[in-house]
Amino acid sequence: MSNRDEFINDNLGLVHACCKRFTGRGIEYDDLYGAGCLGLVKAYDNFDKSRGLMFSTYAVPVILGEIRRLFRDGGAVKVSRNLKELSLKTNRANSAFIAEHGREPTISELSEILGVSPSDVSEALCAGQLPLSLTASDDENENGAQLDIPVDAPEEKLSELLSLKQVVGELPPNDRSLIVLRFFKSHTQMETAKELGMTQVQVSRREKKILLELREKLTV
Amino acid sequence: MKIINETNISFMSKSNNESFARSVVSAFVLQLDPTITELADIKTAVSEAVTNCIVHAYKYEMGTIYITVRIIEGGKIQIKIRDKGCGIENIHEAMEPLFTTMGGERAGLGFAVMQSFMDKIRVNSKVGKGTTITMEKSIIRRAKNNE
Amino acid sequence: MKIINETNISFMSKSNNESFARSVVSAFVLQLDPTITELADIKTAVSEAVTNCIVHAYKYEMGTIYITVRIIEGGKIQIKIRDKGCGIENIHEAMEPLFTTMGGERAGLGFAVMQSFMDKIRVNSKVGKGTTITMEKSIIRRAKNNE
Amino acid sequence: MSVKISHENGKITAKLMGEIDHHTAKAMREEIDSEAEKIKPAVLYLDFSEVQFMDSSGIGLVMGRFRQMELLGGKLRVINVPEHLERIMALSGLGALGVLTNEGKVKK
Ligand SMILES: Nc1ncnc2c1ncn2[C@@H]1O[C@H](COP(=O)(O)OP(=O)(O)OP(=O)(O)O)[C@@H](O)[C@H]1O
Ligand SMILES: Nc1ncnc2c1ncn2[C@@H]1O[C@H](COP(=O)(O)OP(=O)(O)OP(=O)(O)O)[C@@H](O)[C@H]1O
Ligand SMILES: [Mg+2]
Ligand SMILES: [Mg+2]
Repeated sequence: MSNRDEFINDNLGLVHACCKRFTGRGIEYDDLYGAGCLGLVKAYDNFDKSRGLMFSTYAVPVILGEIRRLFRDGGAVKVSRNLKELSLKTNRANSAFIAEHGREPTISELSEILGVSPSDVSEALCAGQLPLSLTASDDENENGAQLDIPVDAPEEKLSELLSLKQVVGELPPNDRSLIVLRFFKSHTQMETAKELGMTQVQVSRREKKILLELREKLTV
Repeated sequence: MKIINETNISFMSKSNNESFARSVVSAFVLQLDPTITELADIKTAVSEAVTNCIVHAYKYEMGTIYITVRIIEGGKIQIKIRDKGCGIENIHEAMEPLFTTMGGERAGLGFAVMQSFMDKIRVNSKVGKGTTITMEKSIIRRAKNNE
Repeated sequence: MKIINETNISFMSKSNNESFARSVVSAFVLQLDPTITELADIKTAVSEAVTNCIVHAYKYEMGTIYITVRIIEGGKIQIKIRDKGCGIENIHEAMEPLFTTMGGERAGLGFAVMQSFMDKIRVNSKVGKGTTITMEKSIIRRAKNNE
Repeated sequence: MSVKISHENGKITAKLMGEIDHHTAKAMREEIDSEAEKIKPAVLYLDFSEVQFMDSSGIGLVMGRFRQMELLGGKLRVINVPEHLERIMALSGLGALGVLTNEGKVKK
């Protein structure tokens, strides 16, 4: 490593410190960091020791300037980024609310807590949600890929897995009964609950979980 | 059954419209002020139905997918998802969990998920004509917050 | 003019559907990865056109509002907003900034906003038949970000 | 809640929240007007700092309050217009009415 690289490396902490001030404002950390590093390099290259200034005193404003430029350069912030950040915040606010009130907040309650409109909350949730549908997962994080490139499915492994007995058989006994009762014997959630000594709500929750897990197993 | 509000949407059977379909339905359902979980359930069910239109109904061609969302008096949501694709030969069989005509790629859980995540689901289909899935879910009305 | 993607939406002329209309259009436009500013411009223009349908076209009745959104090759968005309401007698006059037939709470700036926030706007209207607003905007394609 | 109203020394501040369109403007208008009629303030401040979106209905709201305050013999001031609303505010020509101020300008 050259002197320059080494020096810059040693001072990356300055960049992190500067970036922290700008998180949660629509630009992702990586990009803040990228701009900050650019600022650090500029600061190094233009630093004039003879003026008797500490490097950090000189560098911080340069780094901050580079980061601020990201915000100034056009509302060039992508909606997709903003939504992803908002979706993280929304999920955090949701958990915090549940912890405090013992129930889930409604979207309008979340919107008040977060200070954004209900439609923004919903858009953020859509942008941040990991889609459960198989094909959807291909395009969600990309900005609208036009072509759906089929995932090269490991056919043999899948067809093995797909043997119904095996997959359902792998479930813990209770889950297995639940699935068999609900879907192979077409019992209602109420009936299933009675037979398994659970409440209908428990059956409903459990069933969703199992279905999602099964799906994951089947689509590895 | 009084309809309070209704929207109709149609779009091309491209897979990048799956997320669009979820967004539209959530945006409309917002007026009932659901929780994240209720919204996620509905989105998941919509996603399954729309994916089925894309990968099964219009397997070999580009087609149009039609969605109607209705808000029914009392806080019920009705969602119809319709295609003019190949149709389903045996609906009962298709709805069996793990049944799929696309082994190797698909799990055969789409209908099971729709059933489990929504209160009600009805399937109408005619081979060569297309399929309509009608799903319903009630949103729990909470003490109206002070708006 | 190659159409890459298209959606059609219709909904009732209720005022709480204004925000729904904005959400739908933005959900569709999202596939072009717009900036916050670009999207806000589009939402504002859509809001103006939809509000006009509700407060002017269907002033005395409940009607249906139709929106078509198209993504055109090259990153252009075309939005058509149509009503079957009363129509506009004098389009030139209606488009003048500050012209309004509903003094009081309305500013008469709807068309001015649409013109200023979109690249292009065309108005078609027939008294007693309805009005169609067609607007276009190009989304600037930036160097693909490293996502 | 779409508007938060507070008053002090015969001045009302109405903090508008969320999105202002034709649908939401109605409730905002009613709340502000009933308070203004009760108090007859010397100044009504419309605080836009928490507004995420507005279309021309927001301008109508301001112009309507401007007239209302003239009737009540008070003044109207629009404060804290965030950057993302500057363009539409500029389009409105509200600047010419002298109601737009730079008081407590915030960046969004
Ligand atoms: N809209 C449709 N048009 C034609 N056939 C359909 C349609 N929807 C479902 N089917 C048929 O029903 C079968 C079962 O559908 P289901 O959604 O349960 O499973 P899948 O789509 O095969 O797999 P998964 O949904 O788990 O990815 C499909 O394999 C297909 O043959
Ligand atoms: N879809 C429509 N159907 C019938 N008349 C319309 C329609 N859109 C606009 N108009 C007429 O054109 C006039 C100008 O419309 P514009 O949107 O510019 O102003 P406005 O709606 O009156 O006020 P603002 O939009 O500022 O609230 C309206 O007052 C109305 O008479
Ligand atoms: Mg499926
Ligand atoms: Mg108007």
